Amino acid sequence: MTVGTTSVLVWLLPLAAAVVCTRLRSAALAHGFAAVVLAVATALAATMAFAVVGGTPVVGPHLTWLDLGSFTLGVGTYVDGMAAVMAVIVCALATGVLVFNAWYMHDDPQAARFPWQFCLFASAMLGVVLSDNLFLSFCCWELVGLGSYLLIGFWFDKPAAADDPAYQARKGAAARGVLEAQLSPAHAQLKAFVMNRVGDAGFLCGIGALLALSLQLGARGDVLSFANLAALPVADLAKASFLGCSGHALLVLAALGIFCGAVGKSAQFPLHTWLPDAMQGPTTASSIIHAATMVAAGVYLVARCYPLFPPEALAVVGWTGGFTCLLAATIACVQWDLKAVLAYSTVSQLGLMFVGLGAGSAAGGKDAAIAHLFTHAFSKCLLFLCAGAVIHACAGHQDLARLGGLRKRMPVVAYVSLAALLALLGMPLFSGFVSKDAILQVALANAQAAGGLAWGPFVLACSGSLLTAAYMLRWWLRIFGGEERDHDVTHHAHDPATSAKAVLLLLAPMTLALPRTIGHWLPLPHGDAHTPAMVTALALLAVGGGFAVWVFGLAEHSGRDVAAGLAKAAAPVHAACGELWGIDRLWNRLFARGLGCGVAAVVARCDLGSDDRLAGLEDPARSRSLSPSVDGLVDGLAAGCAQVGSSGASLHRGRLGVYLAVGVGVVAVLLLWCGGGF
Amino acid sequence: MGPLTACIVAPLALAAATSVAPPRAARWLALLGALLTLLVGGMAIADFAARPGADFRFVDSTPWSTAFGASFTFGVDGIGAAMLCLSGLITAIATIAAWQQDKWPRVYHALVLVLLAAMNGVFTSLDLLLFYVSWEMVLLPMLPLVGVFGGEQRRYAAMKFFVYTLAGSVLMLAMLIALWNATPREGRSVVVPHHVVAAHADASHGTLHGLPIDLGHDGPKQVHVPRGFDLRHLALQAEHWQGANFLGVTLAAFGFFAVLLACLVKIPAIPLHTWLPHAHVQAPTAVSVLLAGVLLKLGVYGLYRIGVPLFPQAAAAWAPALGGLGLAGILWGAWAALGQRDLKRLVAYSSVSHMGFCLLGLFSGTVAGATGGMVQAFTHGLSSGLLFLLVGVVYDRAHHRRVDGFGGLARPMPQFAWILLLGAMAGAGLPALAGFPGEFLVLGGAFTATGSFPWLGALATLSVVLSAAYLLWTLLRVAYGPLRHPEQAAFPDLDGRERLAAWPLAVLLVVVGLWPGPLVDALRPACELVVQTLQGGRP
Amino acid sequence: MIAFAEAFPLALVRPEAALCVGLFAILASDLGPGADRRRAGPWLGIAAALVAFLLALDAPSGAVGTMLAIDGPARLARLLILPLVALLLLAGAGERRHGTDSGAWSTAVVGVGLGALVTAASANFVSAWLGLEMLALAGYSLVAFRGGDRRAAEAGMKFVLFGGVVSGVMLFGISHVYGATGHLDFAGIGQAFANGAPTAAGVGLLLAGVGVAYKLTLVPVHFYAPDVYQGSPPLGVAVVSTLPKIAAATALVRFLSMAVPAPLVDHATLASAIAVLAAASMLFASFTALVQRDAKRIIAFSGIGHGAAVVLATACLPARDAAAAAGFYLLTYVGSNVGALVCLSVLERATGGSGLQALAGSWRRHPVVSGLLCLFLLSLAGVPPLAGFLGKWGVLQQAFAAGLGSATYATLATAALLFLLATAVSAWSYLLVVRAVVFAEPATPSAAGGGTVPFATKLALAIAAVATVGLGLWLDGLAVLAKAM
Amino acid sequence: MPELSPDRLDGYLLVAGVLFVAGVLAVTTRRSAIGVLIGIELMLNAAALQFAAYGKFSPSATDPQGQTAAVFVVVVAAAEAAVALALLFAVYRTFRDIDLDATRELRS
Repeated sequence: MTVGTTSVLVWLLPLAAAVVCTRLRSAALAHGFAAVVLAVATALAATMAFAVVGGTPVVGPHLTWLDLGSFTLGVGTYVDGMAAVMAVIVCALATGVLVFNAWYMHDDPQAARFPWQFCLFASAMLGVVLSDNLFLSFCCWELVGLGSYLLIGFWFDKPAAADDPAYQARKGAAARGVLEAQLSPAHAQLKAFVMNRVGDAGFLCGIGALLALSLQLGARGDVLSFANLAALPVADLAKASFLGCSGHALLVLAALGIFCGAVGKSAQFPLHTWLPDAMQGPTTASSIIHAATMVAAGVYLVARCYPLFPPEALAVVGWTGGFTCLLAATIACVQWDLKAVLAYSTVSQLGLMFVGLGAGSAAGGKDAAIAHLFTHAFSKCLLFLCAGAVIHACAGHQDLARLGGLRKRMPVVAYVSLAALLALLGMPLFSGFVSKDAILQVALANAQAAGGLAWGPFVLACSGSLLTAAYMLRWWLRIFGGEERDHDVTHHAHDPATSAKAVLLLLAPMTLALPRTIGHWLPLPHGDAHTPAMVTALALLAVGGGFAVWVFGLAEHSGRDVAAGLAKAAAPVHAACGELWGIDRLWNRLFARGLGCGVAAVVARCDLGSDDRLAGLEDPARSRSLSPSVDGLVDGLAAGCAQVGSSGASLHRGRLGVYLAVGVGVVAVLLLWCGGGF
Repeated sequence: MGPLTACIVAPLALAAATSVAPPRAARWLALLGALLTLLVGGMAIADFAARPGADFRFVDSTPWSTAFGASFTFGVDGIGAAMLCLSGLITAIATIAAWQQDKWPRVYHALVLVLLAAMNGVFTSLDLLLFYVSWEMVLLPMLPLVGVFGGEQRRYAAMKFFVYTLAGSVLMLAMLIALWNATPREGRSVVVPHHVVAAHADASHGTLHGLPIDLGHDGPKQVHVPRGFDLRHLALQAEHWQGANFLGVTLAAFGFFAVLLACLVKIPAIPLHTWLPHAHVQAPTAVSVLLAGVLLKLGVYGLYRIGVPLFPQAAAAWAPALGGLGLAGILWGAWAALGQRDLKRLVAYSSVSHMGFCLLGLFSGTVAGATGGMVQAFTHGLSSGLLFLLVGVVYDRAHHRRVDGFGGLARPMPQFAWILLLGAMAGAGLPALAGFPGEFLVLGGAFTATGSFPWLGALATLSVVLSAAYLLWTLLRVAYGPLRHPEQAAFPDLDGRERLAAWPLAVLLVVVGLWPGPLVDALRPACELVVQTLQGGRP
Repeated sequence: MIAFAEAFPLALVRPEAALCVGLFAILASDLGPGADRRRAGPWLGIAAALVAFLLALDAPSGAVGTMLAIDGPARLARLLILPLVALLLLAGAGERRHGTDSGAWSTAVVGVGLGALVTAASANFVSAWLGLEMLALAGYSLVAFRGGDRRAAEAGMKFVLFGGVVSGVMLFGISHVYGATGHLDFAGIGQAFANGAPTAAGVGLLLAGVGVAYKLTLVPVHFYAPDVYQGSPPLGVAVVSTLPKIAAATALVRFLSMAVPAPLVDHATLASAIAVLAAASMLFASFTALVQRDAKRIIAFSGIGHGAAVVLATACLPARDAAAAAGFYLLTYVGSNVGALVCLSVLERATGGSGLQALAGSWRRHPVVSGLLCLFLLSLAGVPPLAGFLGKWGVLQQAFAAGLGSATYATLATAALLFLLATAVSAWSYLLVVRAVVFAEPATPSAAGGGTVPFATKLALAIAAVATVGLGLWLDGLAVLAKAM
Repeated sequence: MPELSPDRLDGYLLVAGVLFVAGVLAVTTRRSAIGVLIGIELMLNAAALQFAAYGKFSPSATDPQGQTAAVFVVVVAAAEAAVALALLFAVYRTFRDIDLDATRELRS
């Protein structure tokens, strides 16, 4: 079987599994079937990876989907090392998560629905990964959105947090900054989809720019294929124009458009607020969303389109990533919801990847970012699975203030999650060390090379990394370290069932930077900045980690609440972080209520008028008030006609004398007028 | 009698037959008429997909008036085939949706059949007078379908719909007559543009649109066009309309304005759209399905078939403004939909928004845009038809349509919720569903067009945000979350009839979304010709 | 006798004679005792009208002195008038309640028909005026036919007084024309104009035109129509709103084609003036109809608009086929208008009035008749493919052909555009009736069942309906009429 | 002021004109239906007079068209007056009034 065929199979097998699973009523059967198919896909992806990694990329089959004469839109696959490895990761993690989910949802009556939505999601992501053109990427990109929509809304009938007594009882002390009235799976899925769509609008403009650019430069056929885009005659750029930009600026515009899509999918500021809400879905769904699909898509897409990104666009990418990295990290530091910490951690790590991407290809930014994407995928997937296990074990409690000491009750989960966490922090010997180091290295190299503002992303990334070490250790220590805090919450806890444990244990080694593991499969950047970057990374880890161990481990062990003291000392900052810097509220007010509902209400009112008017349309007794609206104007026109008619009718009041007088009078006037003419 | 003539005659004959049929049998007659249309339309579209071409096929002519040169000439190109197919399909669905019509079933189904005949007449006639007659004839059955069978404010809605659309199209009558008057009695010789020769000339018979033409030489090809109303012949004389005078303006400018006005009202484009929410809200479910599914397409079709081919210069001159109007409709409609609290009105405004794409696409003057506009017209018929059906489903159960009067229906009515999700996603333009190809092609067309169109396209991308917002927010409020009205726990899920109406549309949404190739292949050559004509009109 | 036959070529006026015979037969049958015999009246009239129609089918052309001209328009008018008389009689034949099946009613209807025939064939102001008076006198009695009915009496009084005044004005004008030209016959007047005639003749013509305008209900001498129609029985309205229009229009066509006052006023100005008057009437009628609350008043304003449309067609004279367009317009108008009024007659009997409130929900009583009424009204509104559309088509076609051809006639094209505007506006007023009749619910829910519809009425409705639907696609009808002239 | 004499047309026309104007004034100002009827008769008679006068003085008229027309006018005026009076009587019977301002049930 050729690599091309394999790639198609890898992409479509999960889709087929999704279709089949919709017809399966039994949850166990569906999970089993889907897991087997995904495992097969993993194996196929692995063969593919062995074939292409280190070798030449393979162009798979390509079909023309639509032929528009001057250009075509196609469907096809393209497998290079990045795609193959990503496909393996997606399939492998998906298999693992699905097996884990079989246990996780063993008592959920809706569980049979999970596998097909999950497979659809995975398949869509594989489409993004393996696509050979930007159009197909966009399509699958959107389907990824659909998958996330379905999975986040898995428990679509759960009430909003504000109306949910169970949530209110469990939420703990510090669930602040969250809009509880809109915190439910149903709201979260909507928010995720619509915010992604904001990015997609930009993405479409980016595609449009590239389309216009290609056609104006004389390209024909499947102009949106990556091969064609890479081969655009950049020298002729000045001939093309789009949205008033031409030449280089046009390329920047196109790149920024694509990046806009990535900002949405990868939850970068300012479109990051959907991701924490997406925690409303099943934890297993979060696990795959945060690891290998959805959020990874953004980073992957930018990497895929990397040749198109000029330095100006990369600077925006880097700065956005750096800012998001720090912003999310500050928020993660003070979250009390165990999943929220992980969510903001993801946002922060994604920011880090964008910092890497922003460093530019000269510094090896793409390789660094992709490496971190891969390593992060495993660690974050494991962390979420562990979080799921904890939540499951503690009857839905996820308040860091009430958990504690669980390492004794659920050792497997505790140590697997510790491994994943250390990988995330970039501890030497763990995979994250390699990738995070690479990112800091390229950022530093870029900063050194470009100077000035290019230092920004590096500094921000360093600050974010510093905080990462602190808040992730805080997370682990609060859950697994120390002593039991709330007996009611934790006394039932135990490790999950064998199958789930097996998943955790099988995935855990992937977080290590051992020979032949994923961290060594990638072409990592090498350069002069390697050593300073490594030193910086280790220093950051030591300071951040040390701080956390001191505050949440040692100090707490000795009964001192250093954390509270610090919080009081830095009260304004602490409060702002706790309130998510007010961004959720502001966006809600500005976009959902203002630009969305507010403008909509005005438009609707301007269009049809007030409710009162609408209620009285057919009631002659109710005066059709001339409500200033488009429809009111139409009725006003009609009323004006009727007014003209009324004045005409006022001559017809039944008086014969008037009739005769008017008639004779008009005839007389005509007579005089015409008589003059004769 | 050819198949296309049968598509007009058969529904009329069946409508007459309802008067002698038993009341319960009328619906079968309506279904029969619709399926016949669907069959012919499907056949035609398959033919065009198999052998792409911009020529008119299945041409079929019966003399009407020798004095005026009018005839009952029917024929379809890819555009007509697609629309005919849509007309049959949606009418069949609407008939199934109204299967239990218990108020005057015979009258109701007879009216639907007359409506079907009129719609088919618009989509297939190649004679401008016949086109106009069919165009106006659509109003006749619609008046009672809304006014008699509709809801609370049906009288207001029906009258407004009727007079608004009638007023919109009166000028078209003047245009028709002026065109006829501007042709010499003995006809005239015209030079045929090359792309028209390429698309339409019949080399084996040496004819073009039924007129003898000498294809033997390399020079400019000439035909002698008789006086009459044959659309194809009128289009050949576009230069002359540009030269003729109509009360101080060129005949082309007046003619285009007349067609434009009629079509903009029908489409409907803002600010001429306000009849639509009333008509939709008051019409019975099945009529709403027909209205959104087919009737709105009449306007789009009119621009493709009459407006641009007959008056390319005027169309080209107006194109940027009309593209802007399309954009304005897209955004205004989307925002208005977001602000609605009545489900039907919401879907109605979504139609306003979606139909804006057709305008934007056509006037972008690109093949992708024009094809996309037509694809959008077709697929919007499917998705909005489905959404109206589903609104009807909840209305039948709850007897109201307030968005805030529902909540959590996915629990008692899972199948309803899934199909609603499908319809909403299709409406939101999700790839792999039917709403996507049209929107993408229109945007692609706008992006690659000249002038201000890329800006219009860029702004139109906002609709992907807004459409997701208003459709999925509606879904959230209706289907998701906890059950907000306990009595709705007992709502039954879709019954057999409702499934029969909804599933074909749902399946088609997926099929067309995944595989729009045949549709696009059938549409593209015809749209390409329209675009060439439009571009030929540019100074 | 022979001398009389020479002077008066009976062969030319056989249809008129046949109708005359019918008139006398009705009168004679009415003399006999017994109620049943009286019912023979309508059928005698129908028979006479049909015989006359058969005679008119292949009638020769010619002239009866300077008085009557049996030319194309006249023969066409016969073909319209005679079946119409039969249809009107048929519609009344089944209806006992208001005595429309009586000999008296039939006499009056046939009398109107006869007057219409005379007017339509008149080539002389005296015969034209006599024909119009004949129409009028019979018409007065039809309008006030419901004895003891306040409204009918008021309608009759307004009709007769208004008609009298118009008659006076017209005669005064005719006398001036006569004085100025020395002729009363159109040909002679035309000759005199060609030789140059004093201004007084123009003034006289204008005054004489008032009489024609009155019959065509042109603004500003339309005032009687709404009140008269509202008060009279619908079948009476059916008579006085159709036959006089045909007659007056035909006379107008003949006059304009025989005697254009060329030196006084050039043709373009005359045509423009007529077109302006017509457009003013249409607009006035369409707007004023919007606020009417009585179906018959709406029919009246509709009639004003339609009469104006016919006048607009005559403004296009002597263009080819303009007269045929006017004729076809009248044909379609007459079919739909009579149909609508017969429906209203049935509904009025069931509901007790023609006010929109009284008519509300009458579909519950007479669903089919209500539906047909809507059909007729939509035809009057000119919606294709119903008959009214083609009528409009012909007139517009003439007006645009004349108006777009040369700049001096541009007013005609503008008037045609205004005609379209008026059409759109007037659609609403027709819908007011439609709304009341088929959209609304009855004021009193119990009122169901409106009694049976007599067979003769059903037959009349069927004929009108067939004409309304069937004529709508008969595009060649215009050419056929043009040829028939 | 033209010289009035039986041999001159002007005098007849003047009388006819005065009669006509009087008639017009009567029909437009009288509130009583009878008054209007009288006005109509005045107008008709003005016309008849004018016909006869023109008939007599018209130089070209060899046949007595004008006079004939005048006779017709008289006859028809009588017929019309008869019908009008009958209708006025009908109105009086139902309304007990023939004031035109009172008899206006028919109106917009």
